[in-house]
Amino acid sequence: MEDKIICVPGQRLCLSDDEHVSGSGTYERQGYIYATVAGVVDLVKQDKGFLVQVHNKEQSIVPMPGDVVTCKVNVINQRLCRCSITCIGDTVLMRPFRAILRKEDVRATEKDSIEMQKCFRSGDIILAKVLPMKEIHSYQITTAENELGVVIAHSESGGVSMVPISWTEMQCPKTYNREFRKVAKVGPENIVID
Amino acid sequence: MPSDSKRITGPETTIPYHYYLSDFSRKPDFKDPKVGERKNGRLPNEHRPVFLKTGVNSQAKGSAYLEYENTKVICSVFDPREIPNKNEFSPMGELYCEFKFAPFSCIKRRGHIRDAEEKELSFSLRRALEPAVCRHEFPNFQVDIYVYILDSDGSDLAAAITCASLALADASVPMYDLVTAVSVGICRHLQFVDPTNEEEQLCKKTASAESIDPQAVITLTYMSTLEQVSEFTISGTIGVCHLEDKIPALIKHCNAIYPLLQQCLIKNVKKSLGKKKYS
Amino acid sequence: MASVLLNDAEKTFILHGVEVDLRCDGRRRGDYRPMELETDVVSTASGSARLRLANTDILVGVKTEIDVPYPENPEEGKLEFFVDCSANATPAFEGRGGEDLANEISSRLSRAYQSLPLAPLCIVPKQACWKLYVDILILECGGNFYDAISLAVKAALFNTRVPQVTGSFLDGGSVDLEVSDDPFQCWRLDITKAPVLVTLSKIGDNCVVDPTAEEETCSVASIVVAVLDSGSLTAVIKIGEGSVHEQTLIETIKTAQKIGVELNSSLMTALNQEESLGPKRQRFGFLK
Amino acid sequence: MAHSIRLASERVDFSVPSDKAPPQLFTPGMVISQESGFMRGHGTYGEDDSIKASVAGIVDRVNKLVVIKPLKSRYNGEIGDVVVGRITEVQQKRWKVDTNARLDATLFLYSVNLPGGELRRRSVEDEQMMRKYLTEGDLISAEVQNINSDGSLSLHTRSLKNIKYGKLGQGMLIKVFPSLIKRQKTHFHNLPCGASIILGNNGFIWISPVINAEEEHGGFTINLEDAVPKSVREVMVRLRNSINALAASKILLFDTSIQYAYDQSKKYSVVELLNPEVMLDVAVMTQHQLQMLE
Repeated sequence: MEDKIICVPGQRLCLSDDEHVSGSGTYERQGYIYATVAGVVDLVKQDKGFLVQVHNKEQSIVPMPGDVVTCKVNVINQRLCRCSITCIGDTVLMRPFRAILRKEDVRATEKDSIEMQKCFRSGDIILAKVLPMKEIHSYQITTAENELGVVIAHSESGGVSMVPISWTEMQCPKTYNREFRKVAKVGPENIVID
Repeated sequence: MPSDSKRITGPETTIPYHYYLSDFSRKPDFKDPKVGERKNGRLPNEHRPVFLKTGVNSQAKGSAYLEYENTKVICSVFDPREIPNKNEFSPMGELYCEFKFAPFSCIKRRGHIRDAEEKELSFSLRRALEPAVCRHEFPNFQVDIYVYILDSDGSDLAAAITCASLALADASVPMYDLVTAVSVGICRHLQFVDPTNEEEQLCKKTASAESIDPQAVITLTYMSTLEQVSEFTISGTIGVCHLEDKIPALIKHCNAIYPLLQQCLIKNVKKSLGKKKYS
Repeated sequence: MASVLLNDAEKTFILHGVEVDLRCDGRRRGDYRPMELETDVVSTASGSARLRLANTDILVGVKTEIDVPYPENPEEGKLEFFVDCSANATPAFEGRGGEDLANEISSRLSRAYQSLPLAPLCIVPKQACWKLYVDILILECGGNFYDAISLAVKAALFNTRVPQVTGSFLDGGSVDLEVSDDPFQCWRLDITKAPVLVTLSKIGDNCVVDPTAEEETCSVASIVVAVLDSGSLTAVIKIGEGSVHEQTLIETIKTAQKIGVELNSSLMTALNQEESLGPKRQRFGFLK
Repeated sequence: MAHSIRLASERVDFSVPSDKAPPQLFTPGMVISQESGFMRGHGTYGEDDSIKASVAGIVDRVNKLVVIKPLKSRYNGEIGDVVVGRITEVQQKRWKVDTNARLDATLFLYSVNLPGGELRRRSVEDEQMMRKYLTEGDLISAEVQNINSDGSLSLHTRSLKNIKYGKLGQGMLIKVFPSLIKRQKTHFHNLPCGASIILGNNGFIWISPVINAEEEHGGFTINLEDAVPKSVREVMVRLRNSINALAASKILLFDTSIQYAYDQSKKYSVVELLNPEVMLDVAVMTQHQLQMLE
C-alpha cells in the first residue's frame, strides 16, 4: 500500500516510449505521459512493455464504442428495443444512459428471421456491446455475439428468474414454461464475482 | 439552479444603506497609502492565506470549498449528462458553468436570477476551465459546474476558477492540468495582488477622466504543467508596458497556489486508499 | 460563435496558408478586409452607424433617454449595450439561439467601455441623467464580430447628438427639466475615450487579424483587445476554448495595441471625411 | 496598408454594362399569357384562364411549355449534374449532403466506391465504418443520380473513366448562385494557370491544386501532411478572388470566363482584388473580352 504512486491531473508520469504506453486516466504530450485524474498509478504488463494507467475509484465514465455494457430492456417494438445502460464493464453508473438495439444487431446470423418479441422482453437484463455513435442522445448497441444477449429474465407467469436451456430458449423453474430469448453464453469468468 | 420566476424577489428599488455613509461617495484617496502597506498589513505582492477543502458536498460527484479570508467560494461538479436541447453530434463534451453570488454575499443584495455580471463571470469561468478538461472523453455530454460565492471580498473570479478546478479534479473529470487563477489590482503606482473588495473598487473607479494612469484589475488563469494561459481578462485602463512585467508576476503567483491544490488532492487519494484498507 | 462546418482538409489548407502568410482571400496576416461605413442612417435614433466588413453587417442605433442615476454613482449617466443577433443573420439565431452570443458580446462591450467618462451625461446629480441605449443589430455574420461591432458603436456614438437639457430644483426637492426649444441645440459625446476592439485569432502558431468565419472555426483561441486612441488598453478578453502561452499572450496584446491605434485613426479619418460632406450629404443606407 | 474604411458614398455598383437589352422581368402574380394552349411549367400557376408567374424571374418558352426561371433560387437538381456538396449527417446506410438545394441530398452507402473494388458487398462493418469514410463536414464531388418524389436528390460518387468523384482534399470552396454556373460538357477543369477547379452545378465551386490523375488512394484518405506550395496557393487565391469578382457582377462562370478574369486580374495584386473597384474592373474587362469572342 505504501509504495503506491499517487498522482494528480497534469502530473508528468514518465517518458512515452516503446515500453510505456499511455492508458486510461492518462494522456500523452510531447513524448511524455501525464495523468488526467487524481489517483493511483498502475502499470499493466503487456506483451511489449507497460500500459500506464491511473486508477480512481469514482471516475465518471461514458460508454465508448466496443465497451461491453449491462442494460435493462425497457420498450420493444418490431424494429428495435430501447434499453438503458446501467453498467459499463464492471462499473455501475450513477445515472443510466439510453441505448437502442436494432433488429439487425440482435444476432449475427439469420438476420431476416429475427422477431424482436422472441428475443427480448421488457425487464430483461442483457449484455451488449456499444457500436459507434451515429445519432445524438442514444447509443447503439449490439448483441450479435455468442457471449452477448439476455442474462437475466423473469418468466411471464411465475416472475421467477429463468434458466437458459438453449441458445434461443429459457425455462421457468417453477412452471416449466419455456420462453424464447436471445440467450447469452455467460462464461464462467463472468459468474465468479469477487 | 433553475431560475424561479415565481419567487418573490423583494422590491428592486431598495438601496443599501452603505451608500448613505458619509465616506462612501467620496472618491477614494490616493495620496495616503505608502508603498508596501495595505490595510491588513499585507505586502503588495502578498496573497491572502489559502484554505482548500474537497468533498464538501456529498450529493455532488465532486465539490470543493475555498477561502481567501473573507472571500468564500463553494463549487459542485456533477456527473456528465446528456446535453439538453441539442440535435447534432458533438465530438467534444461541454462544460456548463454557473457562477452565482449568494444574495447576501455583496454589499448590494443579489437577486436570485443571474444578472449580467454573473453571466459574464460564468463565461469567463467556462473559458478558463475548457482548455484544461479532456472534453473528448465525454462526447455528447455536458458536465455541470456550479460555483456559489458565499461571501465576496475581492478576487471572486480568481477564487471561483481555482475552486472549480479543484472540484473538477475531485469529481475525477479527466483534465490535462489543474488550473489556478490570481488577480492583481493596479492603481497608479500601487499594485495589489489578490485584491480585496475595497482595493478592487479603488482600482476600478475612474478617478478622473483625464488621467492616463493605469487603473485596472487583471485576472490570469494558468495551467502550470502545460505552461499555458487559459483565460486572461483586464478591466480598466492600462498601457501595454505595464503588462510585460505583470503577466510573469501573476504566473508566479499561480504557480505558488498550484502545489496547494496538488497536496489537497493527494491527501484525498490517500484518504480513499486508507478507507479501502479497512472496508 | 455561429460556426461554419469545415473538414480537416480545409482546416489544414487554411492553417498552412496562415503559416506562409497568404490567407485564403489573398490577405496577409495583418490585413483587414475592406470596410464600409455610413453614419446617421436611422432618422429616429439619436445616433446611428452601419458598418460592413466584407459580409459582416452591423447596424448600431443610439437612443438617449432620461433616467435616474445609480445610487452608487450619483453624478454619472448610464450607458448600456444590447446586442441583437437577429435571425436575419443566420437561422441559428432564431428564437433564443443567439442569446448567449448576444449576452457575451454586450457584457464584454460594456466592460471595454468602462473607460468612457459618463459624468457629462449627468443632468442633475442624484436626480436625473442621460441613459444611452446602444442597440447593436447583427444583420449578417461573416466573422470578426467584435471588431466590426466596436467600430460601428464608436461611429454611432460619434454621430450621437444629445439634446441640451437644463435641470433646476423646484420647491420640495423635485427637479424640473427643460429641454432646449431649438432641436438643433445639441452637444456631442467625446469619443476619444471610446475604445475599438481588435481581435487576433491564433491559428496554428500565428495570429491573424480580422478572421473570416472559416478562419474563426480553425482558431482555438482569440484575444480581443480594447484599445483607446492613446494606445491604452481598456480590456483584454480571451475567446475560444484553447489556451495560449504567456509569451504569445504578451506579443499578441502588443500587436493588437499597434493595430488598434491605427484602426482608431483610420476610423476618425473616415468619420471626419464624412462629416466634411456636410449635413446635407446623400444617405445611401441599404440601397445602391 | 493593413486596413481601409470606406464611406458609403464610395460604394461601387457592380452591374456591368451590356449592349443587350435586359430581358423582361416577371414578378409573382404577373400575367404571362392569356392565350390558351400553353402548358404551365415550373414557376407559374393558372388563374382565370391565364398563366401567371409565381416567382420573380425571366420567362422561358419551349414550344408550348411556359416556364419562369427564377433569378435567385436554391439549386434545382437535374439528373447528370455535377455537384459539390458537404456532408451534414451520417444516417443508417446513407449520408445527408448539403447541396444548396431545398432539401439535403442523399448519398447511399451503395452509391459510393468503397476501397477494395467495384463489386464488393457492403457489409455490416462498412455500415459501422461510415463515419470513417465520410463524416460531417467532409466535402464531396458527386453526380446527381436521381430526383426523389419529394424533390430531394440522390447522389452517387462512382467515378467514371476520366472524372473522379468522391471526397475532396485540400482546397477552398466558394459559394455562388447556381444560376451563374454555365452548363457544360465537363465541369472538371485543370486550368492552365496551375490549379484545378470543379464548377458544381449547384453553385459550389471547388478550387484545389492540380490533382494528379495517377494517384490512387481509394478516395477516402486525404493527405494532410503536405502543405500546398505558396506559388500554387497564390494562383488558387487569385482564382478565388477573380471568381468572386465575376459572381459579384453576375457574369456566367465557365472555364473561359474564369481564365479571362484570371488573366485580367494579373495587373493587380491578390489583396487588391478584394477592393470593389478592382473587382468591377476585372468583371468589366472580362465581359468585354467575352463579347469579342462572340
